[in-house]
Amino acid sequence: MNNLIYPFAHLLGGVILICAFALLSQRRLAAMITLYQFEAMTLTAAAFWQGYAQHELALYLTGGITLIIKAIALPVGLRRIVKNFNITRAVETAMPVGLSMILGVGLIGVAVWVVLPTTMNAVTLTREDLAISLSVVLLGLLVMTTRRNALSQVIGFLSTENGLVLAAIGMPGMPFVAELSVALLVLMAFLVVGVFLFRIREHFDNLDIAGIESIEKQGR
Amino acid sequence: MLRALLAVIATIIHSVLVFGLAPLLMGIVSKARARLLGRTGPPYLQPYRDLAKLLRKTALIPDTATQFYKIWPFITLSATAVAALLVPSFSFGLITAPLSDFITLIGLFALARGATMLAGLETGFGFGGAGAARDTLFSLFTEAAVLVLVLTFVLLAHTPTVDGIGIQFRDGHIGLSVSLGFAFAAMLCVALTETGRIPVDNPAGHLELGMVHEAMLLEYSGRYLALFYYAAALRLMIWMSLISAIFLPFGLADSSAMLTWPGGLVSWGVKLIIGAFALAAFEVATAKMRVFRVPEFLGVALLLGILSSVFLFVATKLGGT
Amino acid sequence: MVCYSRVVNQYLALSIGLPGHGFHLAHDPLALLFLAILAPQIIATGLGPDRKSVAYWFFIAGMVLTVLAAEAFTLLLGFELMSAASWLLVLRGDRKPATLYAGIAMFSGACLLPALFIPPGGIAFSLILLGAGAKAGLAPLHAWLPRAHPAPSAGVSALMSGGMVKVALYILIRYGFIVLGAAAQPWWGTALIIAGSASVLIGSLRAMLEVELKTILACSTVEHVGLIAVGLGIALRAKALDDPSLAALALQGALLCAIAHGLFKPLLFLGAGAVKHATGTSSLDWLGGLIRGMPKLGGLMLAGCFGMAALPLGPGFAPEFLLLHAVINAAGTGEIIARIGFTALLAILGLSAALALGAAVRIIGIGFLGRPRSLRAAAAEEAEQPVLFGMGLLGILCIPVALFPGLILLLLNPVINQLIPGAAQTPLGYAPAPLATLLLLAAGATYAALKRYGTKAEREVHAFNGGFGKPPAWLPFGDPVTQATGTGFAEPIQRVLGVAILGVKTIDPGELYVLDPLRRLNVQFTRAAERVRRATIRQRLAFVFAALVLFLAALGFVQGA
Amino acid sequence: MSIALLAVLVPLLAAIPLALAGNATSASYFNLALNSVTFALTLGVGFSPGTGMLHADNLGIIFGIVSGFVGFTTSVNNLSFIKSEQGRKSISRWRLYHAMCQVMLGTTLLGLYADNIGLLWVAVEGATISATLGVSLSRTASALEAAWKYFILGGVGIALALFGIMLTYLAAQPALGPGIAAMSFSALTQHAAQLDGSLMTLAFVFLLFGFGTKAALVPLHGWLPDAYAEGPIPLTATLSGLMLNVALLALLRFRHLMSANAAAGAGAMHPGPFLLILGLASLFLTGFSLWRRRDSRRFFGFSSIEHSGIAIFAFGIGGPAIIFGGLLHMLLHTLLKSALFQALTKAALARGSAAPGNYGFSHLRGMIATNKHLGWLLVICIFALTGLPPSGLFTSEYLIISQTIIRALYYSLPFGGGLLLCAIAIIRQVGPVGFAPAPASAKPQKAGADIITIYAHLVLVVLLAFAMPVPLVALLSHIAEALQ
Repeated sequence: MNNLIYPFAHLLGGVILICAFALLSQRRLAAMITLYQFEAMTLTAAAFWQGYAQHELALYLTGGITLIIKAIALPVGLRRIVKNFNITRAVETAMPVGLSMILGVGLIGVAVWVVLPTTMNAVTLTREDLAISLSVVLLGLLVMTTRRNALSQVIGFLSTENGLVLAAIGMPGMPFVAELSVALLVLMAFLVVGVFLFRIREHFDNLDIAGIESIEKQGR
Repeated sequence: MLRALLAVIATIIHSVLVFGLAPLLMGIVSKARARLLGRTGPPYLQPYRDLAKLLRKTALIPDTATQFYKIWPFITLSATAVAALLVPSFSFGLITAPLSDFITLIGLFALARGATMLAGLETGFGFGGAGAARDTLFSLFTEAAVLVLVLTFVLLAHTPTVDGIGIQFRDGHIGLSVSLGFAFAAMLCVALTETGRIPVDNPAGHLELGMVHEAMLLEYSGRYLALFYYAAALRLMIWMSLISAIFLPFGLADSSAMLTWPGGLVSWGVKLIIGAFALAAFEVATAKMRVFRVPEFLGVALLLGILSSVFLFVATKLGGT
Repeated sequence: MVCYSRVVNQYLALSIGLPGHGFHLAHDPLALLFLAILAPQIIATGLGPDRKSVAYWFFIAGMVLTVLAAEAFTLLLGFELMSAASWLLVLRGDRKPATLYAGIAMFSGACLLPALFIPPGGIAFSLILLGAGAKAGLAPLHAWLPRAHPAPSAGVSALMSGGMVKVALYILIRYGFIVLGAAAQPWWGTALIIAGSASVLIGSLRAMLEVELKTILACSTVEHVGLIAVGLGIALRAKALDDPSLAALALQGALLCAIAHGLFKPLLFLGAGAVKHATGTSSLDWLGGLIRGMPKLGGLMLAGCFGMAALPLGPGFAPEFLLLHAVINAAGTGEIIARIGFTALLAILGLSAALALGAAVRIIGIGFLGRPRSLRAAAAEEAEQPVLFGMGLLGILCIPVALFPGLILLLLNPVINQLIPGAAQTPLGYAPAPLATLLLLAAGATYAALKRYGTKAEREVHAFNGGFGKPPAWLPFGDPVTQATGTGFAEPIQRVLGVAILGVKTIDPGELYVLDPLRRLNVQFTRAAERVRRATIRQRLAFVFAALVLFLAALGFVQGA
Repeated sequence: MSIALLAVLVPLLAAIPLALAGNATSASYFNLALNSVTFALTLGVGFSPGTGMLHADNLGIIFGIVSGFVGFTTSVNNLSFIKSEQGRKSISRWRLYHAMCQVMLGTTLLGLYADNIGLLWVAVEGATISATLGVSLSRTASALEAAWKYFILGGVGIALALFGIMLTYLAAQPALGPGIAAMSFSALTQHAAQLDGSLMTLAFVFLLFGFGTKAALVPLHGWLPDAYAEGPIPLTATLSGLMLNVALLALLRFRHLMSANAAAGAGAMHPGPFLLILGLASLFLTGFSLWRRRDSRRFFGFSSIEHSGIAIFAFGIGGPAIIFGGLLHMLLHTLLKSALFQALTKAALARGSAAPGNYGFSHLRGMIATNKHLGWLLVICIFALTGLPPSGLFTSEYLIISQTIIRALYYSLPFGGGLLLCAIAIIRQVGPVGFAPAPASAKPQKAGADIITIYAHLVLVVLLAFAMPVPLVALLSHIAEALQ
C-alpha cells in the first residue's frame, strides 16, 4: 500500500491539472462550472488520500470542507447565477482559445522549469507535485486574464485556489492547512455568494466586465 | 624727487596743452575738411568762439527735464577730462601714468558715454532716445574690439598701462608686424566711432534721423551744451593722442629727461596736424553709412582685432616662446 | 532631581540632525566671507515687510546653514531648506514659474547629493557644476532664473538674486577648490569658463531686451553669475595648470564681483519692488519720469545701476577690471586654441560690458528720467522709509567697494590663501581714489569755469523735441507716443544681436534647447503612463500575471545557468 | 493574555457591537473610545509582547504604536466626518463602516504583531475583505468597480502570497522540522542560513508578488488609486494605508531571510534585483501618472505607491543604514499621509461634502483663501510629501540616496531621477490647492478644533526626522542591523 501513496497522489494531482487545463479551452459557462466541480471533487479525493497517507485528521477535515463547499455549494450557486442572468451562451474571450492553450502549455513549461532546479532532499513532496500545483495556479490566473466575463474570472480564481489547496495538502506536517483553506474559502465564498454579483447585476445588465471597463475609460 | 617734480611739470604742460588745444584741433579738422571740399571754411579758432558764445547764452531748460538734467554734462566732461589726463600727449611718464590702465580708460569713456546717453533720455523725446539706443548699439562692438586690441598690446608690451605700452612700442623694437597692422586698422575704426566721425556719425550734420551723438544733445543749450561740445573736442584730442602714443610713439619725450620735451612737443604737434588732415581727407572721401550698416563696419574692426591677437599667437608659437 | 535628569538623558535625549549623526557646523575664511556677503542683504531686506513671513526666515536659515555646514547632511539640509522656502515665497508671488523653480532647485539638490559622496574626480565636479550651476543660474540651466527671481516680493527677490545665487556659488567654490581641489583638472575650469561666458552673453543681452524691471535685474544676475563663473573657471584652470598668481588674480575678481553684486543687486531689486508698489507695474513701458515723484529712490537706483553697469568709480568696475586682466593674462600663455578662446571671451566680455551699460542706462533713462508713460507713474510717491533705509545701507556699503577695492582685496587675502595656497598677490592696477579725486577736480574746475565765464541765466521752456509743437493741454506730459519706450530703446540691439542669438521670437536658448525638450519628453512619458493607468481590470491582472511569469522565467533562467 | 493580543482583540471584537450600533454619531464616539484604548494598548505592547504566534518584536511594536496613533487621530477626525456625512447614507452603511474601521485596525495590528507567516496572511486577507466592503460602501458604479478591482487584484495577491508561504514552509521544514516552528518569523530568521536556498528563492518571488500587491508596487498597484479614491476616506485611505506598512515589513523580513541565506551560501539568490526592479518601476510609473491627475485622492494614492516604491528600493539595496532610512521613511510617510488625508477630508467637508466625487483638485482650489488654517495645513502636508526640508522625509530620503550612492552608485541615477520626477509632479499641486482663487461657490470657514491632530502628525514628522530620541535611534539602528 505504501508504495502506492505517491503514485496515486500524483495521479490525482495530474487529474486536477488536466481539469485546470480543460477550463482554458471552454467557452461555455456551464461546462466550466462542471469542470470546476470535477476538479473540486478530485481535490477532495486528494485531500482524503493525503490525510490517509499522513495520518492527519486536519486533512480529512479539509477534504470534507472542500467537498461540501467547493464541490457542491459553489457550483450550485454558480449555476443559479448563470440561470438567473441567462448567460448560457458562449462567453467572449480576450484571446483566441487556441492561443491561450498554447500559452497554458508554456506556463506548465515555466512551472516545471522553475521547480526543477530546486532541491528537495528531506521533503517527501516531490518536485512533480509542486510543479503540478504551480501549474494549476498559473493556469487559473491565465483563465482570469483571458476571459472577459466576470463569472468565468471567478471560476478561474477558484481553480487557482484549488491549486493552492493541492499544494497545501501535499506539504507534510504543515500546520493550519485546514484553517488556511477555510480562510481561502471565506474569500472565495465572499467572491461568489457575496454581494458583488448582485450589485454588478444592479448596475450592469450582464456579468461582462466590459461595462466596468467603459467607466474606466473616463479620465480622472 | 626730481623725477617726480619733472613729471608734475610735464603733467601740467600736458593738461594745459590738451585742454587748451582741443577746440583748436576740432577747428583744424573743420577747416581742412572745408578746404578739401573747396570751401573757405570757418576760421581755425571758430570752436573757441562757439564755446564762448554758448557760455554767454541763456540756458533753456526743457519743462520735462528732471533734477539730473544739469548733472549729465558735468559727468561727461569730467570723465572725459580724467581720460585726457591719463593719455600721454607729448611725453610719457606723466604723474598719472600708473593710473592709465587701458581698461580704466575704456571705463572712463563708457562713463562719459553713459552720462551722454542719459542726457539724451532725460527729457523724454524721441530723438534723444533714438540716439542713445544707437550709441548703445555701436558701443557693443567698440568695447569688444578695444578689449581685444588691449590684449594684443598687453601681450606685446607686457604692461596694461597706455603709458607703458607707448614706451615699450617706442623703445622695445617691436617693429612692424601683421598684428600691429590689423590692430591699427581696428583702432582707427573704433576711434572714428568713438569720436563720432564719418562714416559712423556726422558731427556737422543736422539731419535728425541719422544723428547719433548730436541727437542726444538736442535738448541742451547754453553752457550745458558748451560742456558737451567741449567734451567732444576733448575726445577727438584724446583719441588722436592715443593713436599717436601707441602706434606712432617715435619722437615722444620722457618726462624725466627735460631735454627731450621740445622734440616731443614738436613730434606730437606734427602728428596731430597730420592726423587732423588725414581725418578730414577720409571724411571727405567717404559717405556716411546707414545706421544698421555700422555694426557690420565695427564687426570688421572686431574681427581685425581678434585676427591681430591670433596672428600674435601664431607668431609667438613660431618664435618658440 | 538627579534621577530626573538621568531619565531625561537616558530616554528623552534627542538626536538633533541626522539620526545618530547630528548637525555639524564649522567656519573658515571662505564661509565667513559669504556670511559677510549675506549679512547686509539680510539686514536690508529684513527692514521691509518680508520679515513677517515665516518662510523668509526659513530661507535665511537655509542660506546660513549651507554656508556654515561642515558635512554633507547639513549642507544639503540648508541648501534644500533655502530652495524650499524660496519656492514658497516665489509661489506666493506668482504661481506660474514656481513649479519650474522647484524642479530646478530639486534637480540641483539631486546633483549635489551624489557629488558629496563619490570620490573626488571629474564626475564629482561635473555634478557639482550641474547642481550648483543650475541653482546659481549658470547657462545652460539658467532659463528659470529670469522667470522665478522676479516673482516673489522685492525683499525676497533681492535675497534670491544677491544671496541665494552666491550660496550656490559658495558650494561650487568650496567643492571645486577645497574638497575636490586635489583632483582638479584644467578642463574643470574650462567647463566653468564656457558656461560662464554663455551666461554672460545671454544674461547681458536679455537684460538689455527685457521690459519688466525685475526681469531685467534677474537677467543681469545671470550675467554677473557668469562673470563670477568665468573668474572661478580661470582660477580653477590656472590652479590646475600650476599658475597660482593668475589663479589669485582671477579669484580676486570673482570674489570681489560676488561682494559687489551682493550689494548693488539687492539694492536694485528693493528699488524695483518700491517702484512696483508705487506704480502698480514694473514694466518699463509704463514707467518714466519717476525721479520727480521719488527722488531719493531714483538717486539710490542710479547708484545701483552705476554698479550694475560696471562703470569706473562704481562698485562693479574693480571686479570687471580684475576679471578682464585675468582673461588677458590667461590668453598670454598656453595652447593656441585656448588662447584664441580667451580672445573670444574677451570680446564677449567687452560686448556684455557695453550691454550692461545699455541695460543700466535703460533702467534709469526709460524708467526714471523722461516723461511719465502712465498716470500711475506720474503720480508715484516716494518709497517707504524702511525700504529707503535698507537701500541706503546697501548703497553706503557700496562706497568702500567702489573707492577702496584694494582694501577689500586685502581682507580677501585669507580666503584666497585658503583656496589657492601659496598664491602671490598682485597689486591692483586700478586706483579709484585718485581717479575720483581727479574727477572731482575736473568737475570742480568746470563748475568754477562756468561760474566765472558763463552767464547764470536760465529759462524753462517747452522742450525742443525736434521742432514739434506744444502738446495739447489734456496731455500734461506731452504725447506719450513721442518718447522712446523700453522696447524701442532696445530695438536696434534686438535687430542686430537679439535675432542672431535669441532667434526671431527672442526665446532664451536655455528654454528652447534644455527645458522644452524635457517638457516634451515628460508629456510623451505621461501619455504612456496614462495608457497603463487606463487599463481595465483584466489588463491589470494581465500585468501582474505577465510580471509573475517573467520573474519566474528569469528565476528559472538564472537557476538553470 | 498579553497586551499584544489584547491590542488585536479589542478592535476585532469591538467590530461586533459597532456593527449593531443604532446611531452613527454615538457609534463614532464609541469608535473614538475604542481607538483610544487600542492606542494605549499599542503603547503598552512593549511591556508584554506576547508569546507564540502573536509575539510582537521591536519592529512590530514601533509600527504598532504608529498605527495605533493614526487610528486614534483618524477616529478623532471621524467625529466631524460622521457629523456632517451621516445623513447621506443609511444607518446600515454606517454600521458596516465603523465595524470595518475596527476590523481594519485590528488586522493591521495582527499583521504587525504576528510572529507566524500564516497568521500574517490571515491578517492581510481580513484587511482585504474589510477594505473591499469599505470601498463599495457608497454603492456608486465607480465605487463598485473600484471594489471589484480591489477584490480581484487583492485576491490574486493573497493567493500568490499563500503559495509563497507554503513554499517558505517547505524550504524551512528540513531545518526546523514539521510543525509551527517552520512558520515562525523569529525561528526562520534564526535559521535563515539553513533554509533551502533555491526553494526559498521561488517562495520569495511569490511572496514578493503577494505582499507586493498589498504594498501596491508597480505593476501590482492597479487596485490602489481607485480604492483610495472611492469609499469613505478615513477607512479606505487613512486606515487602509496602514496595511501598506504590514506588507512592506513582511517583505523586509522575507528579504532578510533571503539575503542571510544568500550570504551564507545556502543557495538563495540575492533578493536585491527583484526589489529594485519593482521599486524603480513604482517610482517611474507614478512619477508620470501623477501629472494628469485631477482627483486628489487618486493623486495621493499614486504618491503612496511612490513611497512604497522608495521603501522597497531601500530594502533592495540593503545594508543597515539604508534599512534604517527605509524604516524611517515608512514611519514618516505613514504619519504624513494620514495627516494629509485627514486634512483632505476636512477640506472636502469645508467645500460641502466628503463624498468621493468631491476631491477633485478643481474643487479644492484656493483653500487658503476660504479656510486659512486648514489651507496652510494642506499646503504643508502636500509640500512635505516632496521630501524638501523641513519635511522629515528629507532625512529618510537623504539616508536612502546617500547609502545608494555608496553601495550601488548606478542605481542612484534612476532612483534620484524618479524621486525628482515625483517631487516635481507633487509640488505642482501646491499652488492651485493653496494659492489659487477659490471657486465662487466656496464659503469662508473656520477650522474645527480637531485640526490639532494634523498638527500632532506634522510635529511628529519633523521631530522623528530631525530630533529623534536617542533610544529610538538605537532601537531602529539595532533593528536595521539585524535585518540588513
